[in-house]
Amino acid sequence: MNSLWHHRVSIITGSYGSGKTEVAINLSLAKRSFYGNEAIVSLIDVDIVNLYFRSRDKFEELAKRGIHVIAPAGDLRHADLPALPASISGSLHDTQQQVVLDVGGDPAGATVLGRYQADLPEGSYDMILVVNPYRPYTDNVDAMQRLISAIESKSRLRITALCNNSNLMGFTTPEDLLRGQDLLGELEVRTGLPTAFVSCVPAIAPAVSVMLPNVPVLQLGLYMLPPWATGNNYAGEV
Amino acid sequence: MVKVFDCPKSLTDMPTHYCPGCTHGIIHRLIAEVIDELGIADKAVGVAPVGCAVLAYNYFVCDMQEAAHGRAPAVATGIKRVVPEGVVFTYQGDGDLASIGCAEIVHAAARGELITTVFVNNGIYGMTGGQMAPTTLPGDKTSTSPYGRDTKKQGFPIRVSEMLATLDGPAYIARVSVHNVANIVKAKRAIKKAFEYQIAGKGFTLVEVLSTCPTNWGLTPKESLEKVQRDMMPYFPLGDYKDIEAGEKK
Amino acid sequence: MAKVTFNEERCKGCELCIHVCPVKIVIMQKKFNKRGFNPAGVSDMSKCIACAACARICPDVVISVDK
Amino acid sequence: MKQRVLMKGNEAIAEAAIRAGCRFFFGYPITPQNELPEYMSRRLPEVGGTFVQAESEVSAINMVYGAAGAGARVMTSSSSPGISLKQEGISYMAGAQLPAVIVNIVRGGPGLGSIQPGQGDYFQSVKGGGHGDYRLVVLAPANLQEAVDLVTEAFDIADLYRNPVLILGDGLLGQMMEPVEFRQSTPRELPAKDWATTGLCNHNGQKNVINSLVLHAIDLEAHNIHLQEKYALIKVAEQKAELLHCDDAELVVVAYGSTARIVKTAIAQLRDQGHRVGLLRPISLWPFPEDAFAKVMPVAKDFLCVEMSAGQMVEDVKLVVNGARPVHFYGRMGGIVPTPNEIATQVLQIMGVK
Repeated sequence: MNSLWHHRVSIITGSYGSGKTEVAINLSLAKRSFYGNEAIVSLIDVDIVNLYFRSRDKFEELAKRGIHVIAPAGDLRHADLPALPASISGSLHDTQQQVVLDVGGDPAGATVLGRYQADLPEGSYDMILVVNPYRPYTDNVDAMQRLISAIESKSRLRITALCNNSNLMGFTTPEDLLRGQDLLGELEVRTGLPTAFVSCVPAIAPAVSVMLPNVPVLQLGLYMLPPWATGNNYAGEV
Repeated sequence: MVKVFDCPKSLTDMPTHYCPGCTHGIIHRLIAEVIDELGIADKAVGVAPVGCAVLAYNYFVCDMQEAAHGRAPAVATGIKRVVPEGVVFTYQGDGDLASIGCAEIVHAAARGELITTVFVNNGIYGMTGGQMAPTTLPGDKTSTSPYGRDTKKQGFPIRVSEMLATLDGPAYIARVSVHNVANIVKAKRAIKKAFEYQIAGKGFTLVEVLSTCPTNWGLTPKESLEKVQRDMMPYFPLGDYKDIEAGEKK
Repeated sequence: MAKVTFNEERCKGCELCIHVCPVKIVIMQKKFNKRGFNPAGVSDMSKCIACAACARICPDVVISVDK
Repeated sequence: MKQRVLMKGNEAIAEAAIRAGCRFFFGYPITPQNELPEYMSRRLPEVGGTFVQAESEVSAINMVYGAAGAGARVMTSSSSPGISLKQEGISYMAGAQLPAVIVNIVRGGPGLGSIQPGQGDYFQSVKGGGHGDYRLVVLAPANLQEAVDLVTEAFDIADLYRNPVLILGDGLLGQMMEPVEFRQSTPRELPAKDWATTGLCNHNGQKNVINSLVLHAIDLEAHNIHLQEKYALIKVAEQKAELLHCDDAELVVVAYGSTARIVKTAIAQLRDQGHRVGLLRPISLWPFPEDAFAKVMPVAKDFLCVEMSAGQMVEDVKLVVNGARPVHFYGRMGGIVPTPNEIATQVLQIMGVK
């Protein structure tokens, strides 16, 4: 096994804007690279909350890299309709497939998982809560705990681990992840949930590894960039 | 000597623009009397409609806003949310409330918005020249139903009070008339109750007042009052349709 | 001693007051007010019972009543 | 730690409004601006404010009318088709001189169009989408920090001139995320709202009426002249634009909002190659930043207007340039966002570079 996941099915959830989609895409690529070229890795976009910057937008690019993106097809790909593809259940049951579910943000986005509860018996999946304490409504441990309860209640699934995705996009420093880990440490104590990994761009990954030696690092290649961005470490302008 | 009856203080001195015999003037006066009796002139905010009563903002001695056609309940919602201690009322005709503003009144009522609507129903568009209203009676001739309202082609009148009374938001809904003195007294009681319910925070309140349009009906003022009793009241029965303190009618 | 006072300049001559007066003392005057209406008035004030019916039906707050 | 928060455009605009003292929001859901009312519905009760989901955009803007008339700082937001529905109320507010902030997160049109970003609502925004002679102050941010700052300022501008202010964003701006910092705007001296309808007891018994009906032609003309005089003041005082590399620019690209950011990337590439290209980015679309054009005219030989539309702002550019220089246009529509390379290619063609 791998330290980033324990099960075939990884569900990526969290508050919206926490960076779930980047984490889901990069986790899919990590699975692909871990299991090799023969492995079928499906990235299921069940984000019916968000509109732009969804993993389905990178359909072709990810297909070239061996990731099978499951999302509404044709015109529906560009719609704000909650039209779920029929193949989702199949992928969840196909023991040959590695699956990553990119879930919409907040309890609202997690609600759709409740519909697949029968396909996801407890112990058959990792459900990772992506946390960015630089977002409103997840900037303290109480709020994070409330989010966990709300997502679990709506999705009717259990969160199994945490992902520290502390970031201010291109302005992120390793210290930001360290500060985030302090909060997650408190959350670990309160909930008993482990931090599965921290995620950050490659530029700061070595420094993060030094500061947080006990937590695996998922390096994020950035896919959800705005059209004016160039390069992997886009900072924006402020 | 003691005053038995005098002009209410909440009406301005300005003579109204309404045609001779039009009962808008009576309804204005009843509202002003209620405002006087409840002592709320300094915290009342009225919303005038588009229709014959478009200039109503000239006639009340209280703050007023003039709304776009049909939107008075939305405007009143905005006002009431900002000034919750205020007493907010809309004054709307049947075209304004039951046609173009149907959504606004239904949803203000459904939200239980703490406002009072005085709905003046005379079954015709007075302002624009006597066109068919959503409350025009079957068979009545108007400038857009020249052959008489044919329910097969032009549908049926809307009974607003009955419709809104099915909602949970309203606290008080009544239909009254001003076609004679006894009913004028009752109409005032209903309007007063509506304002009192608003002030007590009970919910949305609406008083539908059957009214006249001698000019566009082509009747004398006296004949117009008779038409209200003879033709309108059978189709639009008077009474309390909802009173959360007294249970519901029918 | 009952008394009705007509603010004749406000009157639009709609005649509604005439029809509701129980003692039939309200009449239309022959003269015109400044706005060109025949204002209503009272023929025999001694018969007035100060019921205020005329005032209540008047759409133009023309009438005040004392007793 | 930094004072910055990572926010989505729609959320950042909402939070900025709350920090500017907005306590009332009336809206109706439409993609791609839903996070704005959603955020407001969650956040306003925390600060003692009021959120109402109206039954329609028509109703929402009229609730704004009522609330603004009662003296509150109030906001509504929508996206293109919804803004069309609000035009009736916007015209009434301009006529009754009511201050409020309206946000349009523009999507592709016409009609139902798509949910992808667009800039096809420029005409509607700056030329008056509703009836009558009126102007909105229209501010078009290009990044989230600017969106936050402009929303803060928009409430002051609205109150100062008693006029609605429109924040013109697009789907990209609403949906993208960036770190932002909430800061105060430069304080302005604002007049008291002694005209508000809050009940006579709140303003010394003087009756206040909020109204846009003026029946007498002489009076209505006088009212319109007053409005036009107000707009003339705004035109002098409230122009905003960004000039980038314009000191020596032979070709000046004119673009606003998200498009301007893509242009910046293109200009960075072109500058690296030694081409004298600059950007004039109107921030206030009305008043149109004519003063900024006066600054670049001495050096500029050509103008290129880039928009996510068939060419709307380009008409204002042509009016300002008034035939003195050629004005070129490049636009994409239907939710297609131009790439930096496309824009660079256009620039090189105009400059005659093979």
